[in-house]
Amino acid sequence: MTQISVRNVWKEYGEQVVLEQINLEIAPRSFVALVGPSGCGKTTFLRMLLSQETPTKGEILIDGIPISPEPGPDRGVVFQRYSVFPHLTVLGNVLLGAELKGGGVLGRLFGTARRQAKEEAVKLLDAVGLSHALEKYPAQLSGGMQQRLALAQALIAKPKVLLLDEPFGALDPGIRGDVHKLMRQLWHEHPMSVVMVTHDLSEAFHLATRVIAFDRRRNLPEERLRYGASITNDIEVWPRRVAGNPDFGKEPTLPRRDDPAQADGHPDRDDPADAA
Amino acid sequence: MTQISVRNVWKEYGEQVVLEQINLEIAPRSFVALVGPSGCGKTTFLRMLLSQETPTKGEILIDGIPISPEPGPDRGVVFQRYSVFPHLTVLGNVLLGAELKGGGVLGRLFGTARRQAKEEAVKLLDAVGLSHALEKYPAQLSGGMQQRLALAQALIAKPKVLLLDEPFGALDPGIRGDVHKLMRQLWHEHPMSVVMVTHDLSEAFHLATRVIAFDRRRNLPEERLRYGASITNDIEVWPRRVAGNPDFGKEPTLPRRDDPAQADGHPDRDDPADAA
Amino acid sequence: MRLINRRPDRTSWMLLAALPFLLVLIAYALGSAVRLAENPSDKLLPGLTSFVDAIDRMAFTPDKRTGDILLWLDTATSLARLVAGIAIAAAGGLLVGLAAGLLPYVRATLAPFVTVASMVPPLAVLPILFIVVGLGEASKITLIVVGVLPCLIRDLMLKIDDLPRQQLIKAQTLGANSWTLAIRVVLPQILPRLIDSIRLNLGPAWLFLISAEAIASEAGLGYRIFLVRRYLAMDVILPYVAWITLLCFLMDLGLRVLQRRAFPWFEDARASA
Amino acid sequence: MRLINRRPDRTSWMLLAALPFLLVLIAYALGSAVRLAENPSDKLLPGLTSFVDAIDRMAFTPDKRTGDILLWLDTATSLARLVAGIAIAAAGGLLVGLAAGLLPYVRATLAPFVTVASMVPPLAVLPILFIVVGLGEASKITLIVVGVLPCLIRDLMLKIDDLPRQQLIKAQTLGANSWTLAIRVVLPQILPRLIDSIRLNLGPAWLFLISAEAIASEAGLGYRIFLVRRYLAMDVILPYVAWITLLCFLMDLGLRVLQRRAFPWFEDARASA
Amino acid sequence: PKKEFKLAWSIYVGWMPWQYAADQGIVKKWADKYGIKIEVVQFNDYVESINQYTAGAFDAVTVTNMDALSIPAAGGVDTTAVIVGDFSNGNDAVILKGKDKLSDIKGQKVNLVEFSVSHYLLTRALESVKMTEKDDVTVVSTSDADMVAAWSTPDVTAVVTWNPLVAEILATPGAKKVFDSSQIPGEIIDLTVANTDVLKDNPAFGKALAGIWYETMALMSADTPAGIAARTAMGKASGTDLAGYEAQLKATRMFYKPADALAFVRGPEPKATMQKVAGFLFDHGLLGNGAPSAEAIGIEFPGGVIYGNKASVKFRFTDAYMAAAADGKL
Ligand SMILES: Nc1ncnc2c1ncn2[C@@H]1O[C@H](COP(=O)(O)OP(=O)(O)OP(=O)(O)O)[C@@H](O)[C@H]1O
Ligand SMILES: Nc1ncnc2c1ncn2[C@@H]1O[C@H](COP(=O)(O)OP(=O)(O)OP(=O)(O)O)[C@@H](O)[C@H]1O
Ligand SMILES: [Mg+2]
Ligand SMILES: [Mg+2]
Repeated sequence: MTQISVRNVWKEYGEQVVLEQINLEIAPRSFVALVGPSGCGKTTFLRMLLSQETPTKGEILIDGIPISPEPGPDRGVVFQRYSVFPHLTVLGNVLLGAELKGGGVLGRLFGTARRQAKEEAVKLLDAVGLSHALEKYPAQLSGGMQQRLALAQALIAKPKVLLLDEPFGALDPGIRGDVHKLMRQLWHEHPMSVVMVTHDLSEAFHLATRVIAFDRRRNLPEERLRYGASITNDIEVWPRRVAGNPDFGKEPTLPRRDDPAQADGHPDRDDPADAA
Repeated sequence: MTQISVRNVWKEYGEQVVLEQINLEIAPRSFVALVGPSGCGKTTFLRMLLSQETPTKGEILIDGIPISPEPGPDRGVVFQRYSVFPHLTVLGNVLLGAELKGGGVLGRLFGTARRQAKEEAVKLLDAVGLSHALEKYPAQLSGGMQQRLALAQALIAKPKVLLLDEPFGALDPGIRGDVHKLMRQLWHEHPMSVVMVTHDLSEAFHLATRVIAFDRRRNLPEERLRYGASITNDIEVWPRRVAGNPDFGKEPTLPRRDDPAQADGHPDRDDPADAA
Repeated sequence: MRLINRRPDRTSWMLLAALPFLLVLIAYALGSAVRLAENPSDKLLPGLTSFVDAIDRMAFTPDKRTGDILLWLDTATSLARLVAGIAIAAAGGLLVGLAAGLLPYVRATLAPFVTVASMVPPLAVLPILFIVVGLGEASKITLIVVGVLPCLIRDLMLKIDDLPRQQLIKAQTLGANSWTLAIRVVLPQILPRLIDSIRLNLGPAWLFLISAEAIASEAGLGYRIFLVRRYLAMDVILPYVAWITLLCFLMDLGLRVLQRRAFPWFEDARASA
Repeated sequence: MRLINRRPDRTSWMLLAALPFLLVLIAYALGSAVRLAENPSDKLLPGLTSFVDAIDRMAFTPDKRTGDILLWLDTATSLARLVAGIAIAAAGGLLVGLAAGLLPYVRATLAPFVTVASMVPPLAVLPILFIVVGLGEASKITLIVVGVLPCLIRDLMLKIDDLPRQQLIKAQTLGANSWTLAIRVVLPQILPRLIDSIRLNLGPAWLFLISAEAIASEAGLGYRIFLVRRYLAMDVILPYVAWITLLCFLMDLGLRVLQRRAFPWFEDARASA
Repeated sequence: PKKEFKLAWSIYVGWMPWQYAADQGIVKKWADKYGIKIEVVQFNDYVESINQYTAGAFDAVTVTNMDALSIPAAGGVDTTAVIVGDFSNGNDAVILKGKDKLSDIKGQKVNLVEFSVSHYLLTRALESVKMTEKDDVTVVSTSDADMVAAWSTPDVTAVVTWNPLVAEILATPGAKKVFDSSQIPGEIIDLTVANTDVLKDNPAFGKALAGIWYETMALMSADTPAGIAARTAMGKASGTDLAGYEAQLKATRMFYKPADALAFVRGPEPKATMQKVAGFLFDHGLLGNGAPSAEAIGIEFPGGVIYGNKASVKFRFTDAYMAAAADGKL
């Protein structure tokens, strides 16, 4: 059930030590938020989980097996930008996952297989609130809609691990609230672990089961190259959130100061399609 | 002392009514925040104040005189992006205002005039916390630093009105906090009125003396084209903030949920220059 | 108001746009009148009637010897060569560009060679070309291909580099292998950009075609221009030049329309990038 | 691992990069050997010794008649023409492009004309060109200018359009008038982009130069190639072609270095845009 | 009056002396003598040199008799042949691949520079074996610069061209010369022509040209080291060497002495030739649009004989300057 083990991982770029001695066990069905100052190596760490980079030392295992040396469908990803394909419609973007998996040399499905995949895609798009925009292209969507699409697209491949690199950083605070709600719901519904990088502590505590902070322990200018960041905080969120148990993970009780101005009456306020 | 009067202004694009019947008196030294749902015409309104667009009906006066039909040095501006010049260093960007004003045909200053302008520019850059990066180019700065630079650049021209269009929307929440503080301080120190568009209600209340909300009063799909947005709320912020009286406008007492994770110990955490 | 903020209205716009064309026409008319006054059978800047004559002769009267209407024959011949050349170059450029843009091994092998090849002046190695492909249609088409292909490959390689790396990663996490990634993710995004590259290379393609036709040919727009140059028949050359310009313009327009129609997503995506 | 993720190491990379050049050399050597076996005085694909001879003759032995070393004379002549042509085109392109890109009135006047002009094949109107500017150096330089200038103007106009509108507004709020905005804000940002445009137009510029030299000239790389082409002296032509390719490559490299040195801010700014 | 004159010349065996004369200061010497300036400009492209002359950019040009009629004369530029330099005596040839009879040309594609003297030579050759261009061959226009390369390709089996290309082609295996200009002697004449009006106003220009020419002729025809040096230089400038250049000279009937040229131009050949040439040009539509007949353009010969339209004489052979040279009256 997708245990991720990070064992004594170091990452260096030439002279510069970016991460040092990272040891981490991520339990199945966790939702880990990764926070830390800019440049401390959060993205680098996520890239290693994705096999976009290899650790200089140490190893990363999923369920006890070293991860494959290249990205694969076991690990899904949503980046801050550029996660969806501009040449495919909303539906096409989500279908792509199914087509690449089952579509053979052409990477396309036909007939029944396609119909089935389409049904599934539409269901997912419905879940992320995009069922009314199936035939639109990403450039016609707002930023929030694009990130929701990217989520649906990643989920159709049924990854064991979903990696998110500041997925909501570019969104307006109001819209961000909507997407947070959605994100929590998806995590409850899909059997996966989530690792999310964020700059926003409140987001981290709002969503995750566990918040991990990276930072450099030695930070004098002359030591910057020689010492990388490592884990400085590892906080279990309380009250505990349990995957598949949305009751415990509900809205925080305090109203958030950065909630949208006119949240009600504009269910889709970031939706340029409506305005057109 | 820069009274802005907006008299019965309408703006239409072809068929579409964007803004209707905007009437507004902005007192000298105000800090007005403009909020409202996406697409309601906030940017359009700001553009009219800037003379980048002309009202379809109505007129805009500054101190009783209709505004000039094109942008000019009486009104400064900071956009969300692209406000600074990539080919000039930090110092060059701020000097530019002085050079364009006093530099004659060449748009350059020499000798004493230049030295004086430089002194002034350095002082301003010091105020926005960029004095250590005078010779860097904007592309070498983080987003937060670029916006601070844009502020300094706008201020050197001593505008009567400073217009801001979501100037901090692209910044990370942590960095945003720093820039808010700076913004308030600048407003206190410079004799100008500020009109700022934002999506973020908390930002609006955090900074402004007056928050104005735009929205469409009639919003049925079939009415969308025929009815534009107008002012739906006009709130005086309490406790009153008074320009030049920073005591009243201090930090809010509640800690903000979206404050930076490691605010202390990282005075310039968005500063890639330090990391290099 | 500052000059940069002053805009002409629709009427002024059209008048202004027509102005330089008018000036050129007037300059020509004056020059022509002066020369014709001196020598009524001057050939360099013929008068209007000569043009009408020549156009009538080339475009509407069948040739005495062959029965062909020369302008149409030339146009059809040249266009066939041009289209064939560009089509082959585009197909080849797409194939090689895609392979070299995506596969590091192919790129290592081809990138330096293509860079060098794109700088060889193709006209200078014509003799070798003749030996390899003969003197017939093939040689003209090949010259276009040789001249345009390396530029297309280079262009496409750069354009594949410009695709956000994240897309390639994302596609792999969705289960793409190298091949499906190429055909489902990269190819469809590169096609509209290929059209841009082709548009840029239309000018050079015409140049190569005209040069090739000047060297050995029996018909074609370039052939006719160089043939009648032998008796300084500017009354034929200038309408031919205008005609080539028009064709070039129409092809460019056609490609633009094709790009908009076939890739409706592209314009928005480019604007929002 | 997927092919797209497999990268050659440094050694393989160099071997692979050398491969196509080697293949071309081998193909040439084979072809040459076969032809020379059939006809020892074959001129099309000469053997190595012929090249050495020819290079020695052209590049190291002073001409008896004039005392010049032909290759250097040709190179100096051609480069002077090319540089003059490109410099004039660049200056003109900058001037007109800047005016047309910034001032709506100028744009309305020039944009359609420049678009049409950029599609006229300049080779076809050579005779008129020669009459207008005479036959001296001016004609070769003019052909380059005529061929390259419209493209440069179009390019620069588009590139000025690509500058964020906000910058122009911002500059006006800082007190710029049309002129200071042009020289302090737009010009410095357009210069590095001009270098890109020039690099793109180097190939066509060489083509025009070679064509012009083929028609009327007494020295120059294109002249020499056309002079000896009648004798099919590939032993001279091929080294000349290689030399031109090298020059072209070096100019391209030089422009790239110039861009990096003179506009240190540009690379970063482009990457972050 | 005009003091500065321009002569355009292009690279061909019979015109190389112009370059040499310019390099050696002979041009300047004679120009100074007549108090004028003469600029000698080299063209790589023969047709362009004639076009420039026709357009008025030059006062004189080196040209063949046929092109003088079809380009400047047909373009309304009254042109006078100041110097008759030589005629082609084998320099132009019909060459077949693997066949050695002219009649084998039937049905073949023939590569040549269309509308040039090669084209004329082909017509004359075909006449000699009772064939016609229209029925028996297909002409493929091929640029002279690439003729040798074209010949090396398998699909080119017949070419008509001139030297040095002929020599190059004949040096390849399988090339057979089946007809050459020595079989129509005196029909392809290489001239230095000048604008008639310019000459009329400035006879000194014509005299200077003749003076330059015959001094150079004397120099290059001599069997002295100076003569060899001259021929070597001319060979080099035309892209070959002394041997190559002398081989080309052998196929050229040079009129080294003005008297030889006079004898030729005063004889009956020019008139007969021009009649044939005009016919050829008319057949191919090269005498200008709407020329009613081959006689649309008048051609004047020494002694005032005129062929064709007397009202529109545009091409003149004159003996005046060569006679002056022969008589030492320059
Ligand atoms: N490919 C690379 N080559 C060299 N150095 C790199 C590379 N990628 C990242 N780095 C360096 O590694 C360090 C960590 O970068 P990383 O992007 O992981 O930080 P981050 O925590 O994600 O920062 P941010 O919050 O700004 O996204 C930085 O100092 C960066 O300069
Ligand atoms: N140049 C234009 N031409 C036509 N319509 C325009 C133009 N500029 C803006 N609009 C329309 O005017 C409306 C208001 O746009 P505006 O950019 O002012 O909204 P906004 O309130 O700033 O939105 P956001 O919060 O997304 O920035 C939108 O419906 C937009 O489509
Ligand atoms: Mg990061
Ligand atoms: Mg806006």
